[in-house]
Amino acid sequence: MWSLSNIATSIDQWLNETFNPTLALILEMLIAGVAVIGLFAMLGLILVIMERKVSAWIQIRLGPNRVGPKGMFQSLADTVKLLVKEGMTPGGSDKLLFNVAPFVAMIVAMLLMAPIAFAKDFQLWDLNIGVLYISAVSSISVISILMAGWASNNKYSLLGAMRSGAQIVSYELSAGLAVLAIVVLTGSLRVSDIINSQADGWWIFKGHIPAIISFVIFIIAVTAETNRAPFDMAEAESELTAGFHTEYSGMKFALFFLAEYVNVFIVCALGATLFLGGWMPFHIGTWEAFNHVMDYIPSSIWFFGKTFFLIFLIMWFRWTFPRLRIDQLLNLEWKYLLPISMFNLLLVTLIAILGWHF
Amino acid sequence: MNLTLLLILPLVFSLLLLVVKGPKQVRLVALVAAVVQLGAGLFLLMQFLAERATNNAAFLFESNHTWYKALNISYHVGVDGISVAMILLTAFVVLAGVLVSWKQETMHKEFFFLLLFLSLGAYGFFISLDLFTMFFFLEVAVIPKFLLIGIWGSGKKEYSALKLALMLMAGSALVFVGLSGLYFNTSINGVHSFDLLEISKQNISPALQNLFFPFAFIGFGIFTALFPFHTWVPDGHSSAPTAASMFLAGISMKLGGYGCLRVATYLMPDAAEHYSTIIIILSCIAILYGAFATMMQTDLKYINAYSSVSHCGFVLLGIGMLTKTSINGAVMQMVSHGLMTALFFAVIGMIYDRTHTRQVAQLGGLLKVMPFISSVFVIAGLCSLGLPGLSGFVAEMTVFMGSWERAGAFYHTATIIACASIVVTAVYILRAVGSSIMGPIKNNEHLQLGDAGWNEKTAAVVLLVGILVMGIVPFWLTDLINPGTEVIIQKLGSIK
Amino acid sequence: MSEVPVTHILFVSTALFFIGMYGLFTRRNMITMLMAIELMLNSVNINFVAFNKYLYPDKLDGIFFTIFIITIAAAEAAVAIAIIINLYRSHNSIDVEDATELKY
Amino acid sequence: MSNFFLFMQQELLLTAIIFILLFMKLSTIEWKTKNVLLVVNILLTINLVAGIFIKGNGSLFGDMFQQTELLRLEKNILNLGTLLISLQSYNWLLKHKHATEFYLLMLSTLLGMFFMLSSSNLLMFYVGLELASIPLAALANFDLDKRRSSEAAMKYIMSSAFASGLLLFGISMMYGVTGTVSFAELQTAASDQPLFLFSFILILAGFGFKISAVPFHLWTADVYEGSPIAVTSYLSVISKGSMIFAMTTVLFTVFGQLIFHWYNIIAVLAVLSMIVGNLFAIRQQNVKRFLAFSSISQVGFILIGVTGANAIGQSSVIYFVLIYIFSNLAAFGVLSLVSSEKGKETIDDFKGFYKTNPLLTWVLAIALFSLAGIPPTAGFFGKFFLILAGAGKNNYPLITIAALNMVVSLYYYLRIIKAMFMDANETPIEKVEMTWAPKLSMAICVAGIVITGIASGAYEYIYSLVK
Amino acid sequence: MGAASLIILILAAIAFSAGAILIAKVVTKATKNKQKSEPYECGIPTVGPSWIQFNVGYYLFALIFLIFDVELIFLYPWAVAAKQVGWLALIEIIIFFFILFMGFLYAHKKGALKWK
Repeated sequence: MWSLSNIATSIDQWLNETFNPTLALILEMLIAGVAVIGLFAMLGLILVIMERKVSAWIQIRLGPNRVGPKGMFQSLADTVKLLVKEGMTPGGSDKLLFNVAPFVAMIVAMLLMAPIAFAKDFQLWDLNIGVLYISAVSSISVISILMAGWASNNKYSLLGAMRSGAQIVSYELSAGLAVLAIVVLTGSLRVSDIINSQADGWWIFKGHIPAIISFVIFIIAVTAETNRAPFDMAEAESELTAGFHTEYSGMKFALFFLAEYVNVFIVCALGATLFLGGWMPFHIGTWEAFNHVMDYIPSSIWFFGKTFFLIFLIMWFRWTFPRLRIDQLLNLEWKYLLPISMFNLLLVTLIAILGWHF
Repeated sequence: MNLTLLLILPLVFSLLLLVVKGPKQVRLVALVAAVVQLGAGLFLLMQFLAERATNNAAFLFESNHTWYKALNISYHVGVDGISVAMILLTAFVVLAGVLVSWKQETMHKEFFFLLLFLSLGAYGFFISLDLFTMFFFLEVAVIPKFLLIGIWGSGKKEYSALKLALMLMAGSALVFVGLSGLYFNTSINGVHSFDLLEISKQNISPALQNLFFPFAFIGFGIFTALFPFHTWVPDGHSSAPTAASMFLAGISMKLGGYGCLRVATYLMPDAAEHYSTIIIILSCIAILYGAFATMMQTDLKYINAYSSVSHCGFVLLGIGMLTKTSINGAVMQMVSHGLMTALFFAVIGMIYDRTHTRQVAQLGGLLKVMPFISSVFVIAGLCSLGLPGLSGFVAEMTVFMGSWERAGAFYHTATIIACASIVVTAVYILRAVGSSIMGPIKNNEHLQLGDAGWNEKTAAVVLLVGILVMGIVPFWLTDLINPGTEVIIQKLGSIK
Repeated sequence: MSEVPVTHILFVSTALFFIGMYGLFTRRNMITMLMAIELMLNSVNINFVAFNKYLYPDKLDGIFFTIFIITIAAAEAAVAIAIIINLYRSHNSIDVEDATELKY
Repeated sequence: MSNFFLFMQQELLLTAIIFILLFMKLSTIEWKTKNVLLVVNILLTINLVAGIFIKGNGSLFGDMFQQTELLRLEKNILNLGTLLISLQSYNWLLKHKHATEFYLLMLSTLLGMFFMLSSSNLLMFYVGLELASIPLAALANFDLDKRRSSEAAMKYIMSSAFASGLLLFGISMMYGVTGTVSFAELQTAASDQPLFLFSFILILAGFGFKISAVPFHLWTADVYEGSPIAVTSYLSVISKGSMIFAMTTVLFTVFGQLIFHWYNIIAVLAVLSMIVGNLFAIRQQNVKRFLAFSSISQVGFILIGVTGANAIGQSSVIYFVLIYIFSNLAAFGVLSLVSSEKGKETIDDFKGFYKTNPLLTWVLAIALFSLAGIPPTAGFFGKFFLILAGAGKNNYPLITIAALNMVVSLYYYLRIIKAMFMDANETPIEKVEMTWAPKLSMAICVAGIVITGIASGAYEYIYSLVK
Repeated sequence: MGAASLIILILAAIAFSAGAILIAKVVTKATKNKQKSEPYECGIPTVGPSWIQFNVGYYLFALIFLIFDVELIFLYPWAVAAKQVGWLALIEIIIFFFILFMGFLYAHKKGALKWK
């Protein structure tokens, strides 16, 4: 049986045997960096093509079908296109902020990778406040959007940025409260603890109705947080052209685009970790045989499977629901989601204290 | 007799004033208050004399109630002869003041209220034996003066009022520092005390005395026009309405003299001895300066005001000389000057009410127009220059005699200088009296003016009685105050 | 990896504090001034966390303090920005030099 | 549990009032301002009375919160002051749209002050302090459409934030040195270590800002002038009073052993505050501004009492704050009436005030006399005891300066008296119509001024508690 | 790997973005003209400055967000300890939410949540 953690350990061993410790560490770091960059690029490519294919599937059409088999290399071609496009800075813009904004977006997206457990024992940094870390760092992403919108010297951009700011910060609350529900149940903020607590069942099953409510709220909130339809006010093309990145082109645009998709991946990974047990295989109570079979599936497959399921869900939303107006959007959050999630948190607490969960 | 009565009476009447309506009732209440106060004063005198015959304590009618226990502050009152004399003086002046301002038209209620309140402060000051209480009443008496001068005064009244209030407050601020020095350097079983009697039993080290004596003495000295802090006197007196001037010169300045004697000298005898040279020099300057400055004046009120500086100089001289007779003289001078200057101001007020001028140059021949006022004016003047048979002579003579008793060339010189001022006094008094009373009438409008009304006559008579009694039978007063000064002298002597 | 010594952290926090103070006194834009104040508060946060971690690892006072400072700083900023907005409406400027209705 | 309700009675009652008000605001019924004010005043009275009669002392929450008889008294004093301010601002609030909000904010700050006073832990102290000062900035901006109001609020929040920055930096250093933020442990941990002293000085500076002692006073006048008058009085009396209470607690109990270090600092602050406050007060034309500077100089006097650093000093300080509440609120009461009814605030406007409003003039005059320390008003006793407490350390230059400063302060108080009684004015302020509430409040204030001094009970009571 | 991973991630992000942009710069040919640098507003000429005042509603939402977000700070430690503390935790959080919710309702009543 192979697993990602075994590979990592063996690489580590080999490096430490071959080189002196300092050099080994540096090389390890390099490898980690390259791996993350690779993951990033891969995710971008995959998610873009996935989105296009999913949308095509939902709309019963073919989608991209020219480049490569069934158009599978379409996003690669798009990348090349973006690479050769001129990345210009509009006149009258705030040059520094304008150019820094994509970097910030990328850094945030990248930093969020740190506590995600991709597979069993395969995690960059299992810090003791993992969940808090994710909510904290993810809220920085709004800064990059505001920077971009503000620096562009374009009314569309500014409006888009403001809307997206309002939206992101609003939905962050319900997302946070939904996350907290799980934290209450587990009693720990450490990602590995949360995953381990789901060894005998995922929280979405163990936590009764409140956990399901939390899950639904979480999915809605993260959809909004990542500026995806039906909450894509920030870049509503029919209203604001392309929102905060109207003025971006070429590679800078691509970076935003990439960061956004990676964010989608990360929030889904978080959702999978919190509610669906992360890399934990699907177990059912006393069905020993079934559980055993499930254990044979590698943990990374479990993790990516759950994550991509959630991503699919979110993409599904996009092509199902019409876009909300900004007032509807804020109403939804402030008048429904927030009070509900606050109340739900109380319910979860009650359940946790009474020990009603399994 | 319960001394608190002296506080309750003015308080009750002043509160009554706030209730009654109409000028007539207000006047009546004020008059009744003043008369009752005088009655109480005289009653106190008789009681005191009776008690004195059997009781040898330094202070009689003592009553002591703890006020602020935490700080060992008590409401401690008691009187000796000096206090009784001062209380009587106050009663006389207040009665005269009420009578003189009978025709007060604007804001009569407030006027009499403040006047009574002022007397409350004065009584309280004279009877208290607790330094805190004393200080309390000292300050109580400041603000009514400010208001009286500022509201009902004339001339540059606001300026004078402000100057007066601030200088007096500065004085009391210094007094306060002195008092707190005394407070923290007395210790009875580890407890500090403000009690005059307690502190007097303590031996405060000369160094500390020398430190705090100037504060207390200058502080009280400002009240009694100690040179060079006398500048509020002319302005304040001349701007004040008649009754306020009378009170100011007659009583308020005596607060200072009394304080200098009772607090500074009595409690810090070493320092009094130590600083006596300076006090004597300053008071001689005040006497001469006051006298010469008076000669320059053309305004009757200013004449009296500056002459007050001069006369109060005698008080301080008497205190500074530190002999029994001189201190007796100082007290007598306080009483005498109180009565005499009040009378003077009353008369000036009467003249001003009629002629609307106080300039000597514009007056003349008033004797023909208003004989009563003029004759009282003459008597007051004569008293001021020390004519035998009137109070001024007795008082000043006692001071000189007392001063002469102090052996030493310096003290004799000082005494002579002080005596010399009498000549100057005679010059300005006679000049003022002469040119305003005698001679031809300079302004024909004055011919239509009337003489004093019943109230003014009564006021003058009240004060005149005091002056004459003191001038003719001074030993009554001497007997009264003698035991009081005796105590002070003993304390001084024990140090020497 | 070796730990960062506490003095280094203190150096940073103190520098931050005085930078904040300097900013508060020299800047004339109210938002900037507010940010300077936040800088000061954050330096305090750093202090607390550092002391807590290095000197008193068995206590939690410093961490608690930090949380409360963050909250209160947020409340303060909220009120301050509301006031600045109101000021902007009446003065059309957020420069303190323009807010000179009140003078000695 | 019953302890919890008993010990925290004052805080809980206040919270309850806040929530009642909030419910009134949230309910579907539109309450008339008049009724709201009536209800609030009744509630505040209940609060005051309950605070006086209910007793129960001890500590809660792992020694975070303590309640003693003295703290109860201090809180009752603040309650009383708040009630008085509430009554005084009746006329103003009747015209104002947001009366409920005014109370919500004001009572929140009061709650903050209570927690600050009751804290026995720097964390709790800080939280209380901020709860007491942040809503005040909003209050300062309560006249939303007035330019100066928002300017005042801006200045207040900036300086307040800066002050808490200093305070916090000090606290963090102190935490670094001693490893504790609890008062009891700090008391034993207090030392002469330079870093500790440095942090202590920073904390003092933070205090200095909050009580607006010179040289930390620069915000005071502007804020006082710009804020609505009810807020100004609240700032100058309640807010400052509570800070002074807290300061005495902290200095005397926690840092009591460091007296040799803080004595000189406080003395210098006192002298500077008195002198600068007085000198600036002399120049002022606006009465609010004038009272601001006069309050700075009053702080100087209070600090002299603080230098006394003994039971007498502390009780004098508390006693003075009580008196200061009466006197300043009487002055502000008249001022707020005149300002809200006639919109006049300068000293010149008050010329000839006596002709038209004799009663108000007397109230203002008595208040000013009390502020100036003239007997028989209570202010005399207050100042006397403060300075006497300071004199206990035998620092006679200090008390001489203080005594002479009283004279200077008398000068400018008399300026207003002079304007009211003596100066002629063609267009004096017309007769001010009063409703019951301001009348009541002023009556209480005047009674307080007259009685508190002569009757020694208040002081004795405070002293017995302090001891 | 611990905290060092953060540095790696940041460096990786910067390297990745900078690399991409640099490659693009090398590959592409930049031309300059005036119209190109104008703000893109669908071809319509721009009117007025772009840095305009925007709806104060955004601020109100930001304000309420701030309150709730800060509240979350307190909730995290609470959430971790909730199970151990037991009923008291529930009571505390009910009080906490009650206060918070009152403020929220107030904002609602004041119309702060209405988008104008």
